[in-house]
Amino acid sequence: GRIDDIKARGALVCGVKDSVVPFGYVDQASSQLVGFDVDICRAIAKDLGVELQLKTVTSSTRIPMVVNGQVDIAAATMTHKHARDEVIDFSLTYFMDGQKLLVAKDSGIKSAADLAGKKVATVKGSTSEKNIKTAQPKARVLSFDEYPQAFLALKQGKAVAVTTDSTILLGLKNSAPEPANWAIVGDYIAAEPYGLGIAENDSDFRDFINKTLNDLWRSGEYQKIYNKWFGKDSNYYLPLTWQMELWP
Amino acid sequence: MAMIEIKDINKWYGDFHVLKNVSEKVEQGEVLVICGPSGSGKSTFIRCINRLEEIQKGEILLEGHSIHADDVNVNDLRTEVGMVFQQFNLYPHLSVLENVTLAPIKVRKMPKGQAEELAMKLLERVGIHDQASKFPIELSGGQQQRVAIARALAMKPKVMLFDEPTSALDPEMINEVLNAMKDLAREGMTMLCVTHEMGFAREVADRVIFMDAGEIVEEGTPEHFFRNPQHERTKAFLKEIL
Amino acid sequence: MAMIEIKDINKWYGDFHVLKNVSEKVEQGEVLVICGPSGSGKSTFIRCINRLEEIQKGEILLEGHSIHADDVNVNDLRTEVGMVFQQFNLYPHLSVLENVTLAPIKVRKMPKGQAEELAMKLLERVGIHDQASKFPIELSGGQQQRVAIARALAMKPKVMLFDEPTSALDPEMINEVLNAMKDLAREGMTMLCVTHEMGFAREVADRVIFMDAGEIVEEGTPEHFFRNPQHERTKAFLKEIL
Amino acid sequence: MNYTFDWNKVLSGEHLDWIISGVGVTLQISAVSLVIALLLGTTIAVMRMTKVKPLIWFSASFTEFFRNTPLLVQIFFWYFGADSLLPRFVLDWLYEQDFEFCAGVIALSVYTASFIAEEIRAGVNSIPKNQLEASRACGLSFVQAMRYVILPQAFRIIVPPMISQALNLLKNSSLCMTIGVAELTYMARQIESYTFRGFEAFTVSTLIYLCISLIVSFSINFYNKRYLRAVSY
Amino acid sequence: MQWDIVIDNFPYLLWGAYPKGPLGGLALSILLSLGGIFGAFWIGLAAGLMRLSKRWFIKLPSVIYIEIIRGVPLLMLIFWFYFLAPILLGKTLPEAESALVAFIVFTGAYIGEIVRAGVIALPKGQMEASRASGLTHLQAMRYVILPQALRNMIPSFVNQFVSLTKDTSLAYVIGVVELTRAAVQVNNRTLSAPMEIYLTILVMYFVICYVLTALSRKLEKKMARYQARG
Ligand SMILES: Nc1ncnc2c1ncn2[C@@H]1O[C@H](COP(=O)(O)OP(=O)(O)OP(=O)(O)O)[C@@H](O)[C@H]1O
Ligand SMILES: Nc1ncnc2c1ncn2[C@@H]1O[C@H](COP(=O)(O)OP(=O)(O)OP(=O)(O)O)[C@@H](O)[C@H]1O
Ligand SMILES: [Mg+2]
Ligand SMILES: [Mg+2]
Repeated sequence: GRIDDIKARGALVCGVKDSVVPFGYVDQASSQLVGFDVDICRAIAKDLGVELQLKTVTSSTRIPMVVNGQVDIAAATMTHKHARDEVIDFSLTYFMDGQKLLVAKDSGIKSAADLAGKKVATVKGSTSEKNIKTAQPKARVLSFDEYPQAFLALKQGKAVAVTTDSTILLGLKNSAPEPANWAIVGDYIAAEPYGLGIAENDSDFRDFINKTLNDLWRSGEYQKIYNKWFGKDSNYYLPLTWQMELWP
Repeated sequence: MAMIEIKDINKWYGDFHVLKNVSEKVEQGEVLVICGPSGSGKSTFIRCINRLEEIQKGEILLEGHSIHADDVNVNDLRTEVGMVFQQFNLYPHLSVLENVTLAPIKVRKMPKGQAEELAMKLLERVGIHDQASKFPIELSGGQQQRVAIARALAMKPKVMLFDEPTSALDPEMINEVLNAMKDLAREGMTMLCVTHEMGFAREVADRVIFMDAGEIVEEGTPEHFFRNPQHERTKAFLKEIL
Repeated sequence: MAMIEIKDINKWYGDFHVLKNVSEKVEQGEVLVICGPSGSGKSTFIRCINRLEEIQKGEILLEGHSIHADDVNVNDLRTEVGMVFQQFNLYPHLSVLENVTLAPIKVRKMPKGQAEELAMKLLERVGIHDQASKFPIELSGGQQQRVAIARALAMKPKVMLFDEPTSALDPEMINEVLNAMKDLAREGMTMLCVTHEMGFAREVADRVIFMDAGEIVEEGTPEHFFRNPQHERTKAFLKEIL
Repeated sequence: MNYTFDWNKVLSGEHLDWIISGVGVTLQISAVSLVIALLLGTTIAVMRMTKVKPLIWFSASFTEFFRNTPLLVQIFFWYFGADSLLPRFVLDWLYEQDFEFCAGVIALSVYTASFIAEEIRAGVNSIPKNQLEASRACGLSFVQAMRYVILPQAFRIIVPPMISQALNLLKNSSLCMTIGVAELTYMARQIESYTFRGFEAFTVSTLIYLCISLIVSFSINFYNKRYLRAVSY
Repeated sequence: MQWDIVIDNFPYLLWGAYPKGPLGGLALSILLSLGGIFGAFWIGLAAGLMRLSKRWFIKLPSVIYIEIIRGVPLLMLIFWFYFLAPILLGKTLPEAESALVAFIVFTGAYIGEIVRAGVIALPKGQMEASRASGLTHLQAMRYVILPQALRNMIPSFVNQFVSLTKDTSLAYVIGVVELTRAAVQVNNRTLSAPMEIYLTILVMYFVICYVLTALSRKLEKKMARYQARG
């Protein structure tokens, strides 16, 4: 199985994003990939007793890369969807989020209902792209390769809103020079439980990952990582309001 | 009054002195053959006469009028002086007939029908009226050169310049072009002709001049020139060529 | 036994019949000049002899052996039959010496030193051993053509073919090439030579043949050929060319 | 290979519609860009052939810069970078329109124009100088010689390279997917991310590009054989 | 204008995270294009010569290869090699290598055409003269035709190298951190100076490509002197 492959090669190859603050991005000071997803991967690698090797993925490359085995795990803000279950397997939900809108504070947009006839930016191959089309069929959806590009389009006035998971929106908002000018609005358009993506038909590997996640949660290690990125002192404060599914 | 009078002309390419104090007079109806080794300035010399090259010193008169005067339109001048090149230079995208009629229609504003009639007459004169609708590429070299002659004649020039009109031709085709030129000479056209065809020179030239290194070295009637050349360089040249 | 015997050969380009029942015998040491109007098949004829062109009917024998036999290696055949082209076709990326030694080294597997010695001897024979280290582009046309002759001789061929070797040359250079060819003829080389240089033909040819439209129209000694041509077409041609 | 093909997913229903609309957008953006590139390229080429120093300098820098930088970066530059170059009200107006499409058209046409300008210049330069001399010697003026002798010949020489430029343009239009223009490649990726049927989606779109290209290049060959006959020296 | 962002990140644009992480940025772009042109040369040489063959079973594969590749956008090819080749090969390639393979295969087709055109452009007399002196077809190719043809092709090769250098930017789509992606990453992190960042890398690409283009023009002029005529 995959675990043997990983041990043989001495490294766990994880696909993470390189421009989604704070899940995975390039730290300016060190030029290294860092983020919440990166730390989760590091914990799994540690459990396996191997090195961690990171690869950059985007929303549209992460599934093919898992299928083709270019990465062992995709930890890339990926929502667990049934359609995706057809081609890859998912771990337990390791992060819970929901889709919202990021708009300019004074835009007057409160929810998806206000988006009729307007342009909304998001990224290719994401669940947000599909969800917004369902929630507001009259909106024009602009899809980019990366979230920051979508946010840039919003900033430049090419779109009136960016829609995706609220944590990502939070990351975008707080990376702006004046975060106060932007607001995250609306109800959850959809729930977004994140799972780690792995290749199909390898239950040993999946069990191992799930067990690692459980252990992380139980030992309090998970909360530490969570607080590092989303705690009160971080730039992206988001209270931990959900429970990981734990096995007895 | 001479048809063409060339007074002490000088030309430089950068530092290189191509024409050195060249003077010459050509009367109406005269045929002048110019010969000389490669690079001696023959082409440059005749190209000055229709101002394809500009001179830096001296003067050229056409029927007594300076061709460098301010009021001379160079395009008008060139309609008076026809020119035939070594490489034919037909327009490959136009038919033979169109090659001949282009200038009369566009420059002389001749009606198309009339221009074509004239062209057919000229093509007949050089013996290729049956090729009028072909394209240049479909003709032999000799035929192409005859079209080029007809094209130059279509502007009814007073003088014709020929720059080695036969040297790009296969031996069998040289005569057909020379014959067309001989006819022209006999009809009284004023002609300046750079050529090494000594048979042609003997038969129709009134005078032959020999150029070397930008100067006219020797000049005379064909008999004098071939029988009794005076100058060493001329003798050496004639020995090579005959 | 004749050096070359050509028996009733025929060649077509598609529908076009280029060579029509051409037969000819060339003895060891004989010099044969071939002339005729453009397109008459002269080049095609001699190119068949080293199989640069294939024939469709008939047979060519070299020293009594068919060159079309199954056991003939065309590369070996070509080492027996040297060829000189109108356009020289020297290898521009190789020096004069390398041009001459390439085939001996690669085909005959001659050691480099020996090949160079041979090459220098041949270059001396054609009068240009002092140019051995130059590149073709640095030579005049006449010098280039003499290199081409030396290159062909380097394979020690039994027969040499020349296809208008002087027609791409300026008049001043023709003689130096013709002299090299005359030397070769006097030394007893069997030669087939397409040329319009009648002076050469008079001086060294044993026989002249005249081709037209793919046929040998007339054939004879140079005296017979120039004094007393029988055929109308030959007469017309000679009138054009002399 | 443990992959089962499912062409139906790609070649029916909504996904087929996507492919068709993708082909439409590809052809549309290519056609619009081609027209602009031809006009712009000709203008630049003419500027470069004049004797006016500033015009020559401008057109030379234009062609050199845009030929020697990647189209993808140019696309990003026009789409994301134009923001700080243009005044706000122009931008607002532009953004109201289909700005992705516009930015794609600008990038594609400027890039292609720089190549077209060079082709035109090369075409005119390839006409032997003595054609101009011969026509001037007959008394035609410079403009007449250009109009009746040089340009008609240059045009025939230029047409085949123009067609390859048009083909390059068509292929290059795929880069516009990066800024969200819903052309063929974009649609193929969208189908992939919805159905995970990448193999089928990419095969279909590859074949579509290939068909268009092959049809056009066969026409070039045909043109070459048929019309270039009369131009030869 | 926020040129300080460009200045702060300039080392990252030049060589990525190296030496603390993998090599990237401009250095990787250059490596990709060097590797690409090297590989493409051999493939192109083979394809070009095969296409000149008179035997259909040699000629046909190369015709198919060249025509298909030249009819498809490079972007498609990159996707094919990255996502789809593993399905066919059952084996995966890292992204930089897979992009490199796509570049080699893509550029090889264009070089094949250059080689073919270069050989055809030599005067027919060169082949005839060498065959007439007894060289075999292969020897004539090896010692007479190719040395001349390849030398005449150098300017075209350099032009192809310039195209390839520009095309390496497409490796961006599969996450290779070459110059374009490095710039996108910097832009995504800061989001306040897109014009400055993209202009900077435009200039960086320009400098490299322009120097090469100028070189190729010079070579072309120099070469014109040594070509066989007639
Ligand atoms: N545009 C030019 N720039 C510089 N030098 C030139 C130019 N045109 C011609 N020359 C030089 O001027 C000299 C005379 O040239 P010209 O063409 O008049 O000679 P020619 O007697 O006609 O020779 P040929 O018999 O070879 O045609 C030559 O040495 C030539 O190299
Ligand atoms: N490869 C070919 N395909 C078709 N026709 C050809 C080919 N090569 C030559 N021909 C034709 O065959 C005829 C004879 O050609 P060849 O070159 O032998 O003539 P030639 O007597 O050498 O003429 P020239 O004096 O012009 O060299 C010509 O009409 C020519 O057009
Ligand atoms: Mg001259
Ligand atoms: Mg011949």
